[in-house]
Amino acid sequence: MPLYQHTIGTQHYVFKDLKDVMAKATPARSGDDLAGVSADDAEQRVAAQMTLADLPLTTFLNDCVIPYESDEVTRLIIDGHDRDAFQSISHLTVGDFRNWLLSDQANTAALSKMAAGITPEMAAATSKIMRIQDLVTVSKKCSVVTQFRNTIGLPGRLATRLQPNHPTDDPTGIAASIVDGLLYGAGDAVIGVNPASDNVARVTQIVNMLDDIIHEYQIPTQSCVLTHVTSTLMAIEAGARVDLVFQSIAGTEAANRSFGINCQLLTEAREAALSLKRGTVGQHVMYFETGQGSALSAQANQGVDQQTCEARAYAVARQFKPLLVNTVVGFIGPEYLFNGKQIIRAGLEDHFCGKLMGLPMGCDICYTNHAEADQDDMDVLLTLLANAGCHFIMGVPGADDIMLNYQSTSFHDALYARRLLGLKPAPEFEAWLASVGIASSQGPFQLTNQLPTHFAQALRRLT
Amino acid sequence: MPLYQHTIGTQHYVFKDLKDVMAKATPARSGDDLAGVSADDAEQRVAAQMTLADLPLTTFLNDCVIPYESDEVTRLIIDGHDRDAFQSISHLTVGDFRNWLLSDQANTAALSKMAAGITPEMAAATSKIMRIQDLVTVSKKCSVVTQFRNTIGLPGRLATRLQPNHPTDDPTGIAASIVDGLLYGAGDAVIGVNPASDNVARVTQIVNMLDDIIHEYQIPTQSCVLTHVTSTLMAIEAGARVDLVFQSIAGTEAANRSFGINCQLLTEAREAALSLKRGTVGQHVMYFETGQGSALSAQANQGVDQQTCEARAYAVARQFKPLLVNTVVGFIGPEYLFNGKQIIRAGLEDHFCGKLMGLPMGCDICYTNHAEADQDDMDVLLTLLANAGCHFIMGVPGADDIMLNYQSTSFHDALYARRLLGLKPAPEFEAWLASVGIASSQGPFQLTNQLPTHFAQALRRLT
Amino acid sequence: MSNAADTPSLVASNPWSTLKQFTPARIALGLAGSSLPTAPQLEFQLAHARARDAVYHELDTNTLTTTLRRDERLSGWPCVVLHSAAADRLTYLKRPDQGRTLHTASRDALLRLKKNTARTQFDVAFVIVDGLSARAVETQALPVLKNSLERLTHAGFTVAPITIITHGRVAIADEVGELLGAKLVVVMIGERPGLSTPHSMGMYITWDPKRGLTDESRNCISNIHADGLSHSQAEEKLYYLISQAHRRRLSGIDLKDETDIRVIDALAPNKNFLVSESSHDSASAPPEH
Amino acid sequence: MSNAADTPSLVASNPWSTLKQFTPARIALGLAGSSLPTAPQLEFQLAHARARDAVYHELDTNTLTTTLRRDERLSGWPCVVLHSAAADRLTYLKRPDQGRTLHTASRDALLRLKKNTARTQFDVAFVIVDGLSARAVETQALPVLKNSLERLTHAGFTVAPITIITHGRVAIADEVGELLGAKLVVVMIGERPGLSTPHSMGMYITWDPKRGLTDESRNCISNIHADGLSHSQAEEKLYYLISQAHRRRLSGIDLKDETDIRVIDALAPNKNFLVSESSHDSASAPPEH
Ligand code: B12
Ligand code: B12
Repeated sequence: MPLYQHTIGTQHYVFKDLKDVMAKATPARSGDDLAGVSADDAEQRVAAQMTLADLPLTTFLNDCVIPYESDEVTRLIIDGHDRDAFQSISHLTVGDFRNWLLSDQANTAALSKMAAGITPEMAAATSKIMRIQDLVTVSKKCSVVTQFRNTIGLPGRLATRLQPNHPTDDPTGIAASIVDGLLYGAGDAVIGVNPASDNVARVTQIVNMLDDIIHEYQIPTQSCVLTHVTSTLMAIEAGARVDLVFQSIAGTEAANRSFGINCQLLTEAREAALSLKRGTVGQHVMYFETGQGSALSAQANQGVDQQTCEARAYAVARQFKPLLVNTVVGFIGPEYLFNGKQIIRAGLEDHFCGKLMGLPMGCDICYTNHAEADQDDMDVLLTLLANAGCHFIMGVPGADDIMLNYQSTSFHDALYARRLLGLKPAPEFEAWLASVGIASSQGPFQLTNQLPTHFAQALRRLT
Repeated sequence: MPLYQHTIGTQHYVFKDLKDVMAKATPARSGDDLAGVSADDAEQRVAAQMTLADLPLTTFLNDCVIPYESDEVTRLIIDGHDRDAFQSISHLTVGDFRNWLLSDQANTAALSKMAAGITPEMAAATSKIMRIQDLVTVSKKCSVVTQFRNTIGLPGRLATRLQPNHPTDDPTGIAASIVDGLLYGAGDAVIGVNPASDNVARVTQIVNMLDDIIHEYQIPTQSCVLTHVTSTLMAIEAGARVDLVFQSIAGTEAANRSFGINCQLLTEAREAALSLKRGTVGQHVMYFETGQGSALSAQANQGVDQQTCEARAYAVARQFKPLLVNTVVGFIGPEYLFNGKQIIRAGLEDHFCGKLMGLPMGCDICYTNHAEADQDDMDVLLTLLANAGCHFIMGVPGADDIMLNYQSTSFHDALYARRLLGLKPAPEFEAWLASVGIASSQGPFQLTNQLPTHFAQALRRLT
Repeated sequence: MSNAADTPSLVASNPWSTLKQFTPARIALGLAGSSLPTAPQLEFQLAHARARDAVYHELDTNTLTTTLRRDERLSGWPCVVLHSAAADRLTYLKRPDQGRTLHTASRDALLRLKKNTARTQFDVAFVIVDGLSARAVETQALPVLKNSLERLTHAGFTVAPITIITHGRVAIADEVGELLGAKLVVVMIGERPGLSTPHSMGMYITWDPKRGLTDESRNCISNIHADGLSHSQAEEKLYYLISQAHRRRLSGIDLKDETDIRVIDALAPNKNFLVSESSHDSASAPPEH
Repeated sequence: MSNAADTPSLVASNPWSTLKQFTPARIALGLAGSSLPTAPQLEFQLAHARARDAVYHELDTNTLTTTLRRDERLSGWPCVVLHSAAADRLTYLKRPDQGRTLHTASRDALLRLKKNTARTQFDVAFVIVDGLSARAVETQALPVLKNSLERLTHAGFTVAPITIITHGRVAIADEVGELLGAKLVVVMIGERPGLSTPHSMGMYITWDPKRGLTDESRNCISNIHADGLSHSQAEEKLYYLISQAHRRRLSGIDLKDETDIRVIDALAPNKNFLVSESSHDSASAPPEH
């Protein structure tokens, strides 16, 4: 095993192993403190970063943070590594990889070509020695385009997941939030409901209701009910009109086990969804959610820092060609990301690592009420991610998810970001918004705040 | 005196006076805690914000946070208030003023027309009920253009102050940093040296050296030596070739007294500078620096929260038609702005208030080593301010000011911001950079990293 | 809540505000330009201030046990107050590992209680835990518990003494259930407080509880509160899961809530105004399975 | 400092790096795209980690007083260690008001000292204060003090006992000066530590010190450290300001450092390579005044 060490002046720093140097190099966050893997002090952190910077990228192909034998995610990473894509950067150290990424050589085409050659650990290591401006600069150059009923990830676009949750899954309540979202121009990434219940019949009912709405209003978008993948499989068997299969995933086999999943199950689920052939412009049928801390939360981090675990989850995601990958960054709580600062940095790291690995990254820019964070922090992360070319964000009525009990981005927030940077929705969805009169058909993206005829009719049904 | 109160449910909140409700409405920061004026808890803070939101803007013309009789800044604010400019918004409450600012009615033209009608307290009050995204959205719509030897504040531009400080004011040391800055494309806002010494002869020497450089290389920019205004006056008398007069200013008469200045002195200084007629495209001859906390630091805040004090400093600045106003936001230390979060919010508030009042706002995005902040926080504030249309930032070699002992933005940081958003230097300076071959003359702003002939000659002089 | 009314000429209201009656979600908030108008913005801030308080509220175990003991239907049940290893609220937030473990003194207390109990095994144990919203369990736990105890004992299930735990996480019940010798444990726990839903309770059901289990082994019934799942709905689902778990001798991923949707919809009828009549039918009638 | 060398093909070095010899500033760092290359980026981070440590370093008053007492030229001077009202370093950072005030015990100690001193008035008092960099005064204070004492006493100035204060701000010397009955007070204080300059000392001179004064009444000599103002330059300026202040009976805004620039330039000659010979002259020769 290689020796991980660095000397600064008279001080000699030695790190136990690869995961130790990775963990100690990570910018401070509560989850790594909780796990007991973080640096002792600021100087040791820099020493670890210097050690990382000097490591050849090939290190990560020869040494694993979790053994190959005991973890299917490690096997997936190693066995799935694309040596051809890696070729052009195989001679670089982590520090020089950062230089290369920032250089003009690393343009969009070069980055796309190389994505499959990047393992999660390479991405994570590089992100650890990058500042926020580096993460933004490089992420912005990455391009990943995915399709189902519309096209997500084109430059100059920012999509939104419409998230119309309701504490009792009441169909009318859900529909009310959907109307709100659509009329605010949200919903191009997906109309995605988290069901409060895991009752399969209820799940099926919501799935079909979403499909009815999409068909009735001819909305070029896709639906998803974010239940456990096993419930979605049951629903598909029962004939539910499922567009996207959702699942939370994590970066270690053990953490995925605690989620009740493994790669085999995800393969089955993807095949089931593909067999329905419901995509019109593409067949990216998976929607994954991730977030730093989930592995540790299941006591399944195995000494690996939470950001590296997170990047490993992207290796799982990549395997299944998702339409959307969503890092739900401040979702779990302060034990993993203590405050706004940690949430902001983590969101940008996740987005960077995912993009670099070729994933269609969105971010649930969010916080809970037990974290030290507020709307200002969300505005910061939103603005930065919009600048960095994030594919999609959440659209939750008034930013307040009344079922999951946390604050995410609102429809208004998406309008802010779109207006600030002249970003537009997915092209098919943009055309629909204009055609039904929700958004103006010319000039920069702008709402009309009118009630389209079809929706006005629906409202009349209520009285 | 009006009563400042608000009822939330069964809870009745009463605030002593206008400055009390202003202070309690301010988002949390250490300086207000130190002054003992901040809200007791989060709910009281919101109650104060709700109280503020309901206040008519005219309140601030009838009630003063510091008495008219005892403070020349208050007198300047009240006596200098432009009722015509105020007319169109005179019927609004603070809450509705925020709505108006965010609305499409408040376009650039409308905002410019109204600027002289906004008092610092109106601006401060409004900022207190705004989120970061609001501050960015409105600031971006404001336009203020100023000129001396070039044009600062045009849309799509971001200027930099080249800050080549040296611990012993060594001319060669200063010149070395100037070369670095110019070749990195910095220096359009001003080439501004903080002298370590306040020796008038030394100050004069540096002033003249900067002028020599500007002439020798035909750089369309202005110079400044940031010594005390009285020293600059002495230097002018002694024949120094002064472009801009610098002074730190604060928002209360007492704080300005502790700085050894008053409005009379600033008037004299401006006249002295104007009499030199050194501007070519304009005669904005003043450069002011401000920053939250300076009034309290001089025990001269008089119960007023630090952000309101800061906005009042802009009323002083406005009187003297400055070329540049620079809020040095994280400069003093953690006793006023504790951490990155507080620095970020304060920077955006300052920028917003200044812009709203019609000032050419730049920001020294910075922190000290005793504050809880780091480069990530600076990247955040830099990115947000660049999005918000900030006029200029600092350019310090490697972000490390070796004389003032703090971290500001580097030349690289400015390149990042310019590249991220396609921003360019001031047009005259941009043309110069292209003509001497520092930046490419076509396409987006980009350095050539070549040594222009003239500079190569200078370097040869050294060997 | 705020007196601060936004002036209509500056703020565009949304023509679909009639929909507000169907959901507690913050819909149809209107627009100031593209932004949130001042009044809803400040209301949001107020809710946030309050939700943060809710997190720090300490469980009033006295009132809870007194109520429990005084209640005519509950007074028979032995109950004991325990604490997790997390000393205070702040530690609790930062150290979920401590929240998953009993304080040693509490573990001893529980072992003593067990010793003095006639039975060595129980079919079900109820564990009431403050979680992230003590107020949630203060208001939601006992009503559900009462009905549930009644139905369970009526159906012949044996129920362990009730434990009340401060500064606990879901998984702490694994240890409790193991020590009590319970075949199945039900945690009633305060979910993290939301802006509009500060007092929501969740229930987690774990078959064969023992230390070290993770969440794939549990089932969850969430969002029990005034605007959410009613006490009777919650109790209904709970009974279903408990009896199914006992029948199939498992819980978690392999156990699904398959209560008939018609039962649910009788309580919350499907009024899907968005879809016109024809398609409406196909949407509301769940496919057979 | 870092072994991490950036590969030249990826990083553009700046053709003006020869200028590095003239300034400790971080110039000619090179470019990775438009960004800072990895090696200087990590060196910056290291410097930041260290500068943060410097802030929290506590003044070693023992060594300071021992050195003072042992020094042959200083040993005659009475000296006393005092503390501000700020109990610890963190409080000190947050409460500059406490840093400006003597702890009551220290005030009493000072009064006792004063009582036991023959004189009721002094021309000059020296106050050594940790400020934001204790290491700065540990390394810079005594050399300057020594020369200064010598010159001052030689010129007939009376000098008060030396005070050493922990957790102090500049203005704390106003109180000390007042209590000691000093006509003028000189504070030697640690300036906030910079990335490249962690041990820089400043001196502040105040005529007629008394509580409540603000900075317009003082003069400042800054950046005394290895790469900055030398001890002899600092002492030179200090003597100038002290004698001028005594002559004009004031300090602050109305008192300027007007030491002849030729004195300064003898020490740091003006090599302005940027300006060609002709204009060079006009730049280096200061206008008469
Ligand atoms: C936080 C959270 C998570 C976190 C948990 C990590 C953590 N450290 O907290 C993460 C993001 C990992 C997560 C994952 C999932 N969750 Co979840 N989660 C929540 C949430 C928002 C809050 C829970 C809470 O406050 N607990 C109280 C605190 C005090 O207890 P705790 O011990 O700290 O938290 C533990 C439990 O919350 C548990 N947990 C979290 N989710 C779930 C889901 C199930 C089915 C189970 C058994 C346990 C469980 O994990 C925590 C650590 O052990 C609830 C919604 C709500 N309003 O409560 C949904 C919720 C409980 N989750 C839900 C679901 C569906 C899931 C997933 C199955 C989604 C998926 N398809 O993969 C996964 C996998 C869960 C598993 N089997 O491991 C549903 C459950 C629906 C149901 N009635 O069964 C809920 C109600 C939300 C929803 N409607 O989507 N979740
Ligand atoms: C912080 C700082 C400030 C802050 C002070 C507020 C605060 N609470 O700290 C602010 C931004 C307000 C400020 C203002 C000015 N400053 Co200043 N400041 C500094 C700085 C960067 C650090 C000082 C420090 O670490 N002090 C040590 C701590 C432990 O002591 P403290 O009690 O907390 O700080 C007090 C002193 O620093 C004092 N102070 C700060 N600046 C000045 C300047 C003078 C002339 C005096 C007498 C006192 C003084 O104010 C603080 C509160 O009382 C120094 C540079 C350096 N490397 O030291 C420049 C420095 C001391 N300032 C300088 C100058 C010129 C000014 C101004 C005169 C600029 C102007 N044209 O208006 C003003 C006005 C000062 C005044 N008379 O009130 C020069 C002094 C040059 C000289 N040899 O005389 C320095 C060396 C920097 C420079 N070269 O530009 N400053």
